[in-house]
Amino acid sequence: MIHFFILMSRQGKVRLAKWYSTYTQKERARVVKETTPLVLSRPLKLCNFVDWKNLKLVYKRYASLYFLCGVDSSDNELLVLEIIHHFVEVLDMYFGNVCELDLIFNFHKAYYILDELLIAGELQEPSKRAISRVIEAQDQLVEQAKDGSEGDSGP
Amino acid sequence: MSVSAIFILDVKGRVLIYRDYRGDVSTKFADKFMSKLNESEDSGKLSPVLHDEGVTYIYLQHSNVYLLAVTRQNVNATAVVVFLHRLVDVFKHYFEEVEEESIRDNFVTVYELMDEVMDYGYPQFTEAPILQEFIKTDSYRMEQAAVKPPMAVTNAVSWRSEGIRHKKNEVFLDVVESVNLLVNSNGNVVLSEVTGCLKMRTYLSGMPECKLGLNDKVLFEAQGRNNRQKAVDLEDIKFHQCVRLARFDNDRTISFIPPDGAFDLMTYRLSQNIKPLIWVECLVERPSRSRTDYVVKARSQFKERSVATNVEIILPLPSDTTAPVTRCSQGSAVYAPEKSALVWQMRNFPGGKEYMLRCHFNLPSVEAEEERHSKMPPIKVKFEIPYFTVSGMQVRYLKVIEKSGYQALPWVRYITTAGNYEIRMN
Amino acid sequence: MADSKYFSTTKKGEIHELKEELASLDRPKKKEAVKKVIAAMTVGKDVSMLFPHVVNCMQTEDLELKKLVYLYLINYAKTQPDLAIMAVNTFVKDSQEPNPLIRALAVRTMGCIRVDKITEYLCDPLQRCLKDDDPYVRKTAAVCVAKLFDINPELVEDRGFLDMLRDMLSDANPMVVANALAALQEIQEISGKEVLQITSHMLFKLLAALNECTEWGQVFILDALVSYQVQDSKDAEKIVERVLPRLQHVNSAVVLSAAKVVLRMMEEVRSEELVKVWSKKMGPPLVTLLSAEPEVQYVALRNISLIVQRWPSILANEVKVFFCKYNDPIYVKMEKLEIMIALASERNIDQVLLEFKEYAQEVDVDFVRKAVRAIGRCAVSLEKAAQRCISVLLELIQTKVNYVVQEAVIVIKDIFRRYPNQYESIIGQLCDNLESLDEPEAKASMVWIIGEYADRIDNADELLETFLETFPEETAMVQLQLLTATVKLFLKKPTDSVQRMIQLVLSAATNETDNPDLRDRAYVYWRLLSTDPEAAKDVVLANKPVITDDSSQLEPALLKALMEQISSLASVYHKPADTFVSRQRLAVQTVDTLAAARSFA
Amino acid sequence: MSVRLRELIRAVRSCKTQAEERDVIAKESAALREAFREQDPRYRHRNIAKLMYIHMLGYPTHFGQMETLKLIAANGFPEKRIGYLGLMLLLDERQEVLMLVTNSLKMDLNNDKNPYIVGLALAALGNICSAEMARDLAPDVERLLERQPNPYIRKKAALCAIRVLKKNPELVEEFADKAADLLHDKNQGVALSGVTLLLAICNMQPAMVEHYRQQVPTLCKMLRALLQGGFSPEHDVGGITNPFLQVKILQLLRVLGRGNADASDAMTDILAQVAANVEGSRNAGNAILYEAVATIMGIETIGGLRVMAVNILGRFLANRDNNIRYVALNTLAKVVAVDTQAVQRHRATIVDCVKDADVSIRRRALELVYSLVNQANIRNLTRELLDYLAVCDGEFKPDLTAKIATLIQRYAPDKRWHIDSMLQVLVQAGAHVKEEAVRALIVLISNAEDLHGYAVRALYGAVKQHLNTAAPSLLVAGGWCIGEFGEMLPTGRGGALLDGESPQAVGEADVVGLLEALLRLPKLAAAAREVALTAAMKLTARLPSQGARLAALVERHKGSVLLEVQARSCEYSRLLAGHAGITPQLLERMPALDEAEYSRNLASGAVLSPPT
Repeated sequence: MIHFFILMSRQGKVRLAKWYSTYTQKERARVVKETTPLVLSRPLKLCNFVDWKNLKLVYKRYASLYFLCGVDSSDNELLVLEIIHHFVEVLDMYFGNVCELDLIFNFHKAYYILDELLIAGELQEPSKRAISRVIEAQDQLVEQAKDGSEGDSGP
Repeated sequence: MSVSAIFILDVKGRVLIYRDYRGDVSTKFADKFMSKLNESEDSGKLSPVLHDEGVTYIYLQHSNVYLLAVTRQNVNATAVVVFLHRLVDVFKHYFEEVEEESIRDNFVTVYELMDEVMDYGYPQFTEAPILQEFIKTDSYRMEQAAVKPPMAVTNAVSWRSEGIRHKKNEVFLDVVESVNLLVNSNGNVVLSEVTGCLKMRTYLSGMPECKLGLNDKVLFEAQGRNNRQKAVDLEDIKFHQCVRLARFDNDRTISFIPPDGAFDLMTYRLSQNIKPLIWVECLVERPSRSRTDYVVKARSQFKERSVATNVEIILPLPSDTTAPVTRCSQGSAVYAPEKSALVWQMRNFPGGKEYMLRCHFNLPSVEAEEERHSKMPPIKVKFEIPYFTVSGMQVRYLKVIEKSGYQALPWVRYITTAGNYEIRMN
Repeated sequence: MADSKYFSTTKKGEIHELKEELASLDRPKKKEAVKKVIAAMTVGKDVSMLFPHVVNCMQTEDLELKKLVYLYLINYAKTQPDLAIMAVNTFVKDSQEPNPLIRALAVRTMGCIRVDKITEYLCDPLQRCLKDDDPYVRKTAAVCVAKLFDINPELVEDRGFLDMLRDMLSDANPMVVANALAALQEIQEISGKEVLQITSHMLFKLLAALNECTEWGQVFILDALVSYQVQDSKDAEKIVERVLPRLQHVNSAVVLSAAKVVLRMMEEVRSEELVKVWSKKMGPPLVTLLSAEPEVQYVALRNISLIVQRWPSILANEVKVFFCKYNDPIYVKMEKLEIMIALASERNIDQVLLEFKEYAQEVDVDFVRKAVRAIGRCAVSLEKAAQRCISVLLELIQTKVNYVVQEAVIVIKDIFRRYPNQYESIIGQLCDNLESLDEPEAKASMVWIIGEYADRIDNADELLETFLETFPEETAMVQLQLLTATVKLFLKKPTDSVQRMIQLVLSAATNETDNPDLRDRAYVYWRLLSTDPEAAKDVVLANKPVITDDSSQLEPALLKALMEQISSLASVYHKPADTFVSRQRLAVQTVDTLAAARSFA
Repeated sequence: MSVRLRELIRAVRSCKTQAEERDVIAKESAALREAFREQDPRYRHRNIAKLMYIHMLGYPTHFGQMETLKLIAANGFPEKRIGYLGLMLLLDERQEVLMLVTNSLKMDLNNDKNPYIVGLALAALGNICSAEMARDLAPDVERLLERQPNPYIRKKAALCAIRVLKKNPELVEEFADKAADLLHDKNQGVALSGVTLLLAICNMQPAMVEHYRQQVPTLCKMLRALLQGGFSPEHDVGGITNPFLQVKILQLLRVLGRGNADASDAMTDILAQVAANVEGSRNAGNAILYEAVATIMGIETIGGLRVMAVNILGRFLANRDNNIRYVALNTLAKVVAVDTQAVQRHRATIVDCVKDADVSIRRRALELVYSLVNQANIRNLTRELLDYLAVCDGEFKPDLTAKIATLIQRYAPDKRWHIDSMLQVLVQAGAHVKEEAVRALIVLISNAEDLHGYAVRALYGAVKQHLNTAAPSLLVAGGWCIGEFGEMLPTGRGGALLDGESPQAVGEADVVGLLEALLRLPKLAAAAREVALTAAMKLTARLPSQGARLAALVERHKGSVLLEVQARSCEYSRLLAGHAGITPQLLERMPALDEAEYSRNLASGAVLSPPT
């Protein structure tokens, strides 16, 4: 199972962090602080796995962004890489040529997508298109509600 | 004996610039430094000097960069720490802000400077104005850099170059005294201390010889002029390197050839007990779990003809304070969430007055995670009282003698400010 | 997976472009290219493949460009020793340039390139530069001798560079003197040979240079003066007279090094009067160090902690300046606390206690713990204040903050041992807090208290039994105390149930543990109890001498050694230098001679 | 007055330092608290978004928790969407406030108009619910799993059930059959969630494995369909259909096949198909192969299938891609218990990997080397590992040191070698040696009567040589031996030198001198000081000529602030002064620990009778 999913920039700034196991605020900060340098300092050619405490970090770099999962040490590391890539492809479909700035200013959207991808730290949907469809449908619902009412409801 | 390398790192510990003076500590130690730093922080053993596997790390943080010196030897630690601070001063002189961006933008100059300020790990020369005569930043590259190192680099007078000319020869002298005060929560003064600084700005031509006279008690006693004039007993004096220390030690004469421009000529300290200039009391009441009331009294305890200006009384509040409401009899009070405090400002606070402030605020119903109930920080006070020194320090004369014989009159100002002025809360 | 398309912004062919630009005839363009190379080097990219191209830019009038190329050379010469040889000619030529900046730059840089062939070529230019007319070049050359010594010590001695360095101690220029001195000191340290012996003649010159040279030079000279063997106390007086004014210097390093010399000389003079005068002069400058930057304060505080151990009178009246400010960094606070304990006296203890109590309510857990411990240590060292310290500790126990209670128990155990039969009335209050003890040291302390006062605590056996339940899982520290406490209980109250307890403990501590030390202790008790129970009483229940708080005191020999190294890392760590220095001799790259010959051809 | 989210993000991004950022956030947080107090619903939406951003940066947001609950309780989908997101980010199961949302969740789970609202509630429940909430809402989840026609909701309910069951394992039975039904779902998302749920149930309650064995044919059928499924663009990953589901099925098969020959038999064919046909040129294919190997090695398979798996591993090990090498090593580490041969075959490669540039690979390889060691190769491998210990990164040292110590203990060919090697470890990495290892060494020495002289000489030499830099572990081991066997140290006593041992000139006074020097060390660890004191005491009986000096050494600590040190010093001094007659017999050679009996005692916790 995936215990946490962190997306960060090469400078170590967190762009998204999702916790599927219970961590206190302090522990979360600690996890980020400890894992970030481990991953960021690894040269490109090394493998994408790092042992960390009783978990395993599986990470992948896409240009300026690092996607990082803390998984059970018995999990299939290669499959976790595949899940990360799955997420990236959905992001790319949604934003159209996704870039870091998209994620910075629309971090909540990235979370919505992630919630269609994972629940309880497990993958729920193997089809990218299925995810895109439901995200779009939900965006539509929000748009409709906005049109229907006056107030400022967009964040 | 000496430093192996100097690193400039960003906040995450990545190397921005690295100058290797000895070759026995490689860049990978920057990573080790960072993990050692984190480890020490977690175990509560953080200090500016760390040791790990044979390597000592001496560092300081400035803005968003770390300056780090590494060594494998038994170096003079004070010299290294002071050197790092000097390096910051040099960079400041060159780039104004010392931060990741300015270091990156000026990396060529930074390298050049690092080559000059230290050789084989020995501090060499850290006088920024003189360095600037032969190491220029990009914007000044157009001017032809000096072909020779300025005389000052190796001279006894290493802080001033020859041939300086000013149309108008002037000296400004500010006597700035700051009051450090610590008052306990029971209202007792625990510590009161004055530190003074003579700040000079000199615009003088040539190689002027200056002599400064103060109402120094030791000097007066030596001259047998007891009681004729109010004298000050200076507990410890530190001089800018331009002052001839041996001469001072000999006959208490303060003589020097000043640098050009602004510098601190001397600092001094007195620890005699002084009545707190501004007294603050804060009464705290909690009528309900989520509501708190403050009643604050501030009183000025100096002579009525003096006036404190720019007074700021900083009253700590819990970090999750919601919507404080205040009323005060003088000045204005604003909630400053970034300081977790209420800042009560008064432009003028004449001597012998008392003012009041009342404040009430709420706390959220959900308590912060891991919030431990600990004491509030102390109340801090800031103020300035112009034309006044607590110690009674006076400049009796400042003589300027230059071989061209010009006249230069000094302009002297006095001011007292609050230094570290803490009043503990109950 | 074609990942590059996501979030991508990379460019290619950078290196090739750089090569072309480096070869450009257009000077600004060339310079820009070298800058780009250095920039790449700075961010950690490997640009060593550009070595020949960069070195080709070396022969230039442009000082800035030259500096950049030199910088590149220092960085990559060790990976490309064969190619570094290409630079030798330019080095030698530059060392004869009319511009002293370039001469110095050449000799400074050559010393940093650890390639054997280059070293050989370095000697002649170095010899010239040591005699250069320009002091800037000479001071640079002086340091270069130390560099060369690290690469090839024989060469330095063969070429007479050591003598030249020694001669430089009489140089007219103070900066040259200071650098020569620093170089000689370093050579002395690494070679272990006595290459620098300060004679009284030399001493005079150094003292003269002290007034003239830069602040850093002053530090070198003062540090060297410490090793000077004074002839008599007149000698010492003379030195102190010249050094005392340095205490007024704005640079904290100068102040501490000066203090070191004065403190050293205080050991040499016999006149108590003089020691008193000097002590008085030293106090204020040391106090003023606390107005410096926090990092300087930290180093100063570590040193002051040594100084107050050796010369308590210097700062005896200054405890207030060591009170913690709210915003002091934690490392400064911790050190201040240590000095407050050292300076606490019956005269100032009330104020000091109020401070400790204040600190014991702050946020930082480690600081709070240390503050509680400080109260206990003061109680132990100041008899008249013990009662007051205990009241404060009891107040703090009332807060029920877990770690405060544990620390309090630990120090109260020490207070009992310091003042037997005086404060035991508070045992009851301690026993109310047993549940909150979960740290070994606190547990061990409580167990000791139960054992030691078994006859005064009605239910001592029950209390001990609760602790014994977890015997196998406890740390050695707690096990040892449980063992002794049970023996004491047995000797004092040999009831049936206690008899069973002692059997249990002795057996557990011999057969159910592999801790040899615990087993030793248990066997000795066991044998003692079975051989001569009366002797056992005499041995185990005997009154013990009162303790002395020596936890912050250093061994006199170590203290003496550290006092001579004030301001150094040793005095910051409070450890002898050989426990942390790790000098590494670096490899000197050898050049493939054939390749070298080719490049010269 | 209230800035937009975008503006806040910009403001934060333009901060140069942490301090600046903190100020911006503090001001914004204060403004948000003010806004929440005013109860204006207009900006609630935006405010929660800002709150989430602030939370992501690591600042406290507890003051806004009630506000998210209000959004969830609102009627509109937009409010709920952001409200649930806020709930999941800002709260976790420990907060009491979370309980307040139970009612809203229940209503939303039962919303039959908007499936997305049900989805939001399921996600929230599945990601952060507490045990209590899970119990309250389990019936609703169960109902969705069973009767919900919409696959979008069914798959979410299945995964949500994992968390519900983890928090309340006693509910497993109720979910068991409904979970199995999911395997027959046509929707691959539902099937994936179903297999995942089954796996989770099996892991939580091993008893359920038996119950689910009947699903093996179904699972094999699913896997076959995926393998032969032809092109299915919806679930294609680089030419492979739904690798996610394939891997999960393989995992479940492993659990079901483990220790059961029939079930294993039933899956042999399909496993062979996977091993033979899945293409390993891309990550997705390798992920499947990797899982298949683990399954083949984890169940009751016949030789032929295992050969296929071992071959795949061989291919993996030879791969240039570090990820693949990593998983190969990882698999070997799991396999080594069942098939040492398969691992021994790759020994050279594995030992090479210990020096790989990549710490992850090094660590895996080390695990393996560890399991490869036997009596035959212990000398070589220990030497290699010790060499490596000298140069490896600090973070690696504790782990490596512990491993070496264990290996030495387990496979030492003889006792002298054991002592020598442990001593080397103590000297080289004493700071990382655990207390247990030191104790075990002493037990070994005290049981090896013929080596007492040798051991004490070796330790004496090491302590003397490394006195200033020695770690407490070396000082404790050395101090103890010097005390117990010190009479054998003076030159000429303690038996003949062993082969290759260099003689040292030691007199009785030197032995005491070393103890004195040891006790003078600044900041000496308390444990080492205590052992040294007992050593000094023992030596009064063993080196009687040094009695006075030793007594003085013991006496010196009578005022020590260290509890145990003072106790020892006082007791020992009293013994020497007042009971010199009985003292030697108290200090006789300590009975060596009978290791067999000791482990029996540990196991039984029995209490023995006193010794004679």
